[in-house]
Parts: sequence; C-alpha cells; structure tokens
Amino acid sequence: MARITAGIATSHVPAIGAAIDNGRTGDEYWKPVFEGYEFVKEWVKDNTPDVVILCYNDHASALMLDIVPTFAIGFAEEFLPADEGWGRRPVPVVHNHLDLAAHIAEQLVIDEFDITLINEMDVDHGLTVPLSLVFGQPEEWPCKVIPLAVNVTQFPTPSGERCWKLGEAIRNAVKTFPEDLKVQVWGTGGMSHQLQGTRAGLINAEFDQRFIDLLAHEPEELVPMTRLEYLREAGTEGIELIMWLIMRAALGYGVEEKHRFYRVPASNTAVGHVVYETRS
Amino acid sequence: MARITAGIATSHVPAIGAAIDNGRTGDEYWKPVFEGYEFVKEWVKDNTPDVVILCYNDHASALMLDIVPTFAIGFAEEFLPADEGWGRRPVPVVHNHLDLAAHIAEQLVIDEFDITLINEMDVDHGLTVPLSLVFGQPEEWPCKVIPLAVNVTQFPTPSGERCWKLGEAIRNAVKTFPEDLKVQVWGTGGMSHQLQGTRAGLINAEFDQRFIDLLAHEPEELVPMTRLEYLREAGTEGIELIMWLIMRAALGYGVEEKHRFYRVPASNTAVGHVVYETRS
Amino acid sequence: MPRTRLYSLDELEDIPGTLVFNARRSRQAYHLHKFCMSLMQEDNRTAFRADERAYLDRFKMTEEQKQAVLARDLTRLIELGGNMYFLVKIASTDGWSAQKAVSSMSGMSAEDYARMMLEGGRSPEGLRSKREGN
Amino acid sequence: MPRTRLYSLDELEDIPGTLVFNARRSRQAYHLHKFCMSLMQEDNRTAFRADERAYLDRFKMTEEQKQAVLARDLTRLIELGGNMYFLVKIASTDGWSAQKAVSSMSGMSAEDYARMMLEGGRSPEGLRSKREGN
Ligand SMILES: [Fe+3]
Ligand SMILES: [Fe+3]
Repeated sequence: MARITAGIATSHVPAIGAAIDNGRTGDEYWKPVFEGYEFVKEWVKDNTPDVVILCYNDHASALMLDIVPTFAIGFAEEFLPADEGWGRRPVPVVHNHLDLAAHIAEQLVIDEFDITLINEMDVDHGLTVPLSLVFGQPEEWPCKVIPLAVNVTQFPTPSGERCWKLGEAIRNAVKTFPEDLKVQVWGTGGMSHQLQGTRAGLINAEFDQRFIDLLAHEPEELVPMTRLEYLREAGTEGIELIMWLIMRAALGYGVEEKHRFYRVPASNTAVGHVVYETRS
Repeated sequence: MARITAGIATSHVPAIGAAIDNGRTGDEYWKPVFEGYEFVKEWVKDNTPDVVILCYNDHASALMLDIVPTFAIGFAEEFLPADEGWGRRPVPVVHNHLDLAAHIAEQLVIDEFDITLINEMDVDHGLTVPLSLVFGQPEEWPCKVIPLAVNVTQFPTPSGERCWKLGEAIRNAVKTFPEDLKVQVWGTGGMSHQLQGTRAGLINAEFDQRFIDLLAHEPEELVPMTRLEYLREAGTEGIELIMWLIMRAALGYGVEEKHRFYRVPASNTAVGHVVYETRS
Repeated sequence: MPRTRLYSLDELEDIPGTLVFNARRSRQAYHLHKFCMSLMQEDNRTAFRADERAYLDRFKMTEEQKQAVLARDLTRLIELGGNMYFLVKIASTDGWSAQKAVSSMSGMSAEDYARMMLEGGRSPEGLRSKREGN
Repeated sequence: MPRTRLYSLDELEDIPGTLVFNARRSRQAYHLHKFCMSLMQEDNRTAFRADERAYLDRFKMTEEQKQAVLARDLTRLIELGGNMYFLVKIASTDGWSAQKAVSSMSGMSAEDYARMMLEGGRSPEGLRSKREGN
C-alpha cells in the first residue's frame, strides 16, 4: 500500500527561484536564506519520495483568469514551468503520477470534495521553487509530482478548516492506493507577506513563529483561524499558509519535526520552512 | 430579499432543440413531446422570473476536456450558444446576473462547496434547450440566467447527496441576497437514457415515473441513491437526474406540483418534465 | 485500515455492455477528445472532411484511435477510452442524427433501433448486473 | 432568517490600506487581467514594448485601466479591480523586481522600502483594523 512518509512546508517566493537560476545563492542577501535549506537537501537524499503531492497556489499563471477553481488537481502527463513574464525557469519538466492522481481525485469526489481536474497546464514558481529548494538543480526531478492547486487569490478562499479536511481526505486516499509508494505531501506559500497597498511589506514574525510552533503537535489551534484573521495578521498573501494545513492534516497524528527555519526577508516575504517525518 | 419562487425540471435532448430550430415541432414524431410543454409555456407568462439558476451539464462543449470541474458557476457577462458540431443554435445570447452569481459563489465556498468559477464559456443544449422549451423563440430571453454546470460525464460524479446539499446551500445563499428578486431554479437532463454500447437505448419507465412520484414530497427517498444505481436503472446518461435533486433541494419544504409530463422517446431518451411552485 | 465506501468504483464495471468513463479513460482518450472538440469549428470540420487522415494526423491520438475514427467505429472508440459526449461531434460533422450514431453501437440496424425506441426503448430487465444476471 | 457566518465578507474591507480581491473585483478587472496574462509570451511582451498604447487597445479594458497601466500606477490598478498576481507580469515585463513593484504602492521610496524589509518588514501594529485602530 502507498503511505505518506513525510511532509515539507516552505515559502515559494519567485525571487528565490531567480537567485537559484542565476547562481546568486551565495550573495550576502541570499546566503542566510539558502542556509535554511541545507538540512532538507541532505535529508532528502535518504528520503527521496516516489511521489510528492504538492499543494501550492497558481499565481495567475495557468488558472485564475478564465477558470477559478477552489481545489484543482493537475492531471496532465507533464507540466512545463510557466513563463511568468521573464521566460520559463530553466528547471526540469514535472512528471505526474497519473494512477495515483486519478485515485486521489476519485476518492476525494466520493468524499464530497468538489475537485476540478486540469488536463493541461503550466506550473509556476509556487510549485517549482519548492522543488528547487529541496532537490537543487538536477537534470530531472527525482520523483513524480501531483500538483494540487488551491485558490488563495480570489475571495473567499477555502477556509482553513476545509483545507484541513482535504488533507485528511488525501491521507485516506493515499492509504487505499494499492501500489507500494512512498508519498510526501508538501505545503507551500506563506509566511506573512502583503503585496499591495500602503500596508505592503507587512511582516508578522510573532504570528509566523506561533504558526510554526503549533503546526507539528497542536495544529487544532490553527485550524479554526478565519480568512479575516490570516489577512489581518499575516497580510493578504499570508493566507497562502492554509496550504501548510493541508500538508499537516495529510500526515496524521504521529509526526516528528526534523527541521524548522524562519528568516526575514526574501524580497517582500517572510520565509518559513519545516520538515516533518511520520511515524507509523 | 431574493426568494426562490418556482422550480422546473426537464430533459434537454439536442434533437428537441433541432426540432424547434427547424420548425418541426408539429411533426407526428415531435407533436406528443411538445404537447407536454404547453402548460409551462402558458404558466411562465405569469411566472417570469428575474433570474434562473440553471443546473445543467456541459456535454464536452466548453468543459470536460482541459478542465473537469465538479460544480462550475458561469461568471461571464454573457454566454453564446455553443457550436456542437452543426453550428450555433439560433437562439438568443444568455445574460448573467453577475451580482447574484458572485453572491452565490461566495456563499457556497463559505459553506464548504469547492466551487469553480468560469469567466468565459459557451453554453450547450443542456442549457439552451430547456430555455427554448419554456420560453419558446423570443428575440431575447426574458430573464437573466446563472449557469451551474455539474459533472455527470467523468466518474465519479458528485453523489446525489452532495447535489442535494448543494441545492440546500443555494437556497440559503439566495435567501441572503439583499436585492428583491424572483429566482427560479431549474434542473435539466435525464430521464433514463444510455448513449453507448450494446445497452444503448435503455429506457426504464418504471424508474423514471417513481422518480417523478417521489420528487415533490418524498425526495428523501431519492437522495441516498448511489451512482451505481442510477447507471444500472437509468443508463449511463440517466445519472443527469442528479441535477433534478439540486433544483428540488433549493425549493425547500413547501412545494406544489403544478405540472408533470413523461413521454418516450425523444431520440434516445425518455422525456420528463415537472413544474413546482414554492409556498412561503 | 481501508475505509468502506458505499460501493467500490470497480463495481461500476458490473453493468452489462457498458464502459463507465472514469479518470483513467479520460486520460487515455485525451487527444482523441481534443480532435472531437476541434470539430466544434466549421473551418475544422471542412478541413476534416477534405482529408480525414491528414486532419487526424494533427492530433496525438494513437493509430488505433485514428483507424476507429476513419471507420466510424464508435464501439471501438469507446473501448479506446472515448465518451459519447465527445464522440457525437464526429457524428454531427457527418450529419448523422444522435440516434443513428447511438444505434450503430447497439448491435441493431438503425431502423430496428428506431422502432425499438418508438415502442418504449430497451428494457433494463437482465441488463442491470453481470454478476446478478438481472 | 439569514444565517450567521464566522464573519461577513464585508468585514474583509476593515483592513487598513488593503483591497481584498473578490468576485466582483475579479469581474471588473477581467480584461485588464487578460492583458496581464498575455505578457506571459515573449512575442506579446515585444509587441507591448514596441507600442504600449496600440497593444493595450487590443483588450476590452476601460480607458482608466489603460491609463493606469501606461503610468505603471499599481495603486490605481488595484483600485480598478486588479490583483497583484496578475499585475506583477507588467513589472516583470519591465524588468522590475517584485520588490520594486510592491514598494511603488507603499508610499515609500524603493530604497526605504528595501531597508524596511531588511530590518524585519512593516509591523502589523496599528494596521489590523480600521474600526479597532489596532
Ligand atoms: Fe505565493
Ligand atoms: Fe444531457
């Protein structure tokens, strides 16, 4: 049977991708950010998954204009990195695990999640920057990736509670997949940031660190948080943190925190990152 | 406040649209079908809604190839009739009620429905044939229409129970819309038909008539029916009947059946049609 | 512990003469269906009619799928992943009625099928379940 | 009887200096955003750079939206319905960093904004609620 072996959360700032692609990770500005990812790059060598279910948000790259899905599962064979205005990132094509993606999509609909399947799309920095942070710059990504795109752009987004339940349902779906697979669930986005208006540049380190403190062993404190509270405390784009909840819920009760990292800033954003292993 | 004043259900066979568009409604084959709609055409003159929330399924016209949403709300200003392979139907453009559509979409997401908004699409016979059956051949449709497309093509479809809950949530959303509007909810598709394989042409009149018998006052008997049972009893495309459940749930308890009609065949399909008024 | 469901999706395969269109089949037929949906534009219908083979070669369908389109073998196209809501666009392009297209899979002549429908359609008796034979 | 909610969506308007992107704004900015997403292709970026006004005229945006694009007035574009995930494609086309683009709305110079970020960013103190003033 397939099982969820670990979870990773990380911010997914475009400038981090640009720093990697342009060989600037050693710059004074970027060094302290990338140091936070040295652990995961080592750890993943012994913990390479077969498949990552990668919860991210599309930043008006493939979705959000003509179609605005609450939860969308990528169901193409492969996904190219999107051209977000400065050319496609020079990173490998992302390959899907179609059988597991189909199984999850089907089980989620049976569980009363109103999933949208997307049979063709590009994937933007929300998905590719985390892959780069964890796997570096390989010729091919070392695992398959199932993109799960969450609407955090157009209000109302799904609630934190809905995201939590989705993570639980993903856990159940993976458990019932007959093939022997090591599956990781990643949640990306956050931490606090606001990209608009006179409040731009908002960072709430206290909020972010409390979020990281509670996520591993007291996530029930975070689940009821309203959209309004995310916006007030963590900025309009800080609500991307609801994707961390999907990851956390998919891991179940037995979780060990292997690593945590927090740093301000990367561009406009507070960078947060955790690595959890499951015990089961 | 807006309120739901009536509900209509009807099959939406493309050949019915062609018969109307080509002036063949008086033919020997078609006459008995169209006689079943004489009531509603009179009734609607005194019961013209401001807005119809029209629950239908897209037949691989605008959806189902690149995007497969479980529940999609049309959010364009207007929708052209789709060219399904023989040119666009010569019927008016469909105009949306954007404020009500936005309100419903927002309330449904808050209610944990994972809605997809579609900002641009054509609408096919699933939506336009019911409009023709009820309103005839006017220059302009006499009301606004909010398209609500349900996946009944790719399995698993939403369950009957999920559709029922969606109808209840639509009812709540309409009730909380501040503008004074008469809203109808229509459910289209069905009744029994199967368009594939050696079982093609399946018609289950007993099943269909029991469905109509129970829908007005004992719908709780229909809600738990599984996808499998729909397929077994009513054929692969008979599962379109789940959209009748959305309509029925949106009407609430106080319902009066004003009209019912059942006739076999129209092309490959059993034709069913009901008109309900709400008492509130 | 795997969860119980109202029914397993596999049970949907228990219906005689019926292939339920699921995610796997949807993926299998993706490029076939892209072709079908291309026929929603008159220019494309014209190009298809002018040279069917050349037009089909614009799409990443399998050779089997192309052959089945050329032969208008809807039964085979459904075996190859197709769904009738897509495939009917081929029939419409040919000027076939939906009834004629559907009848071509039924093992009956178009006339016999039309007569059956006028007489109330095909009874579900014996066609509900392979396992139960009812 | 209207239902109670965790909060009304209108409360989202209570956050200082912040316009929450909702369905209404999404519709208002649809054609503006269509323009933004067109900049995801190099050909279109080249055409836009060659003649900004002519390129904008290909889209059904309002004149106000076009003027605000020409002026690179992101604050105004957000008032006109825009969302930063779309608008940032204009900045990328110009070769601006996301930080420079965002800083242009902040009432600060790009340098002051960059310094603020290095020093830990803008504190949420006093910026949580118009009503509460906290
Ligand atoms: Fe992001
Ligand atoms: Fe239909």
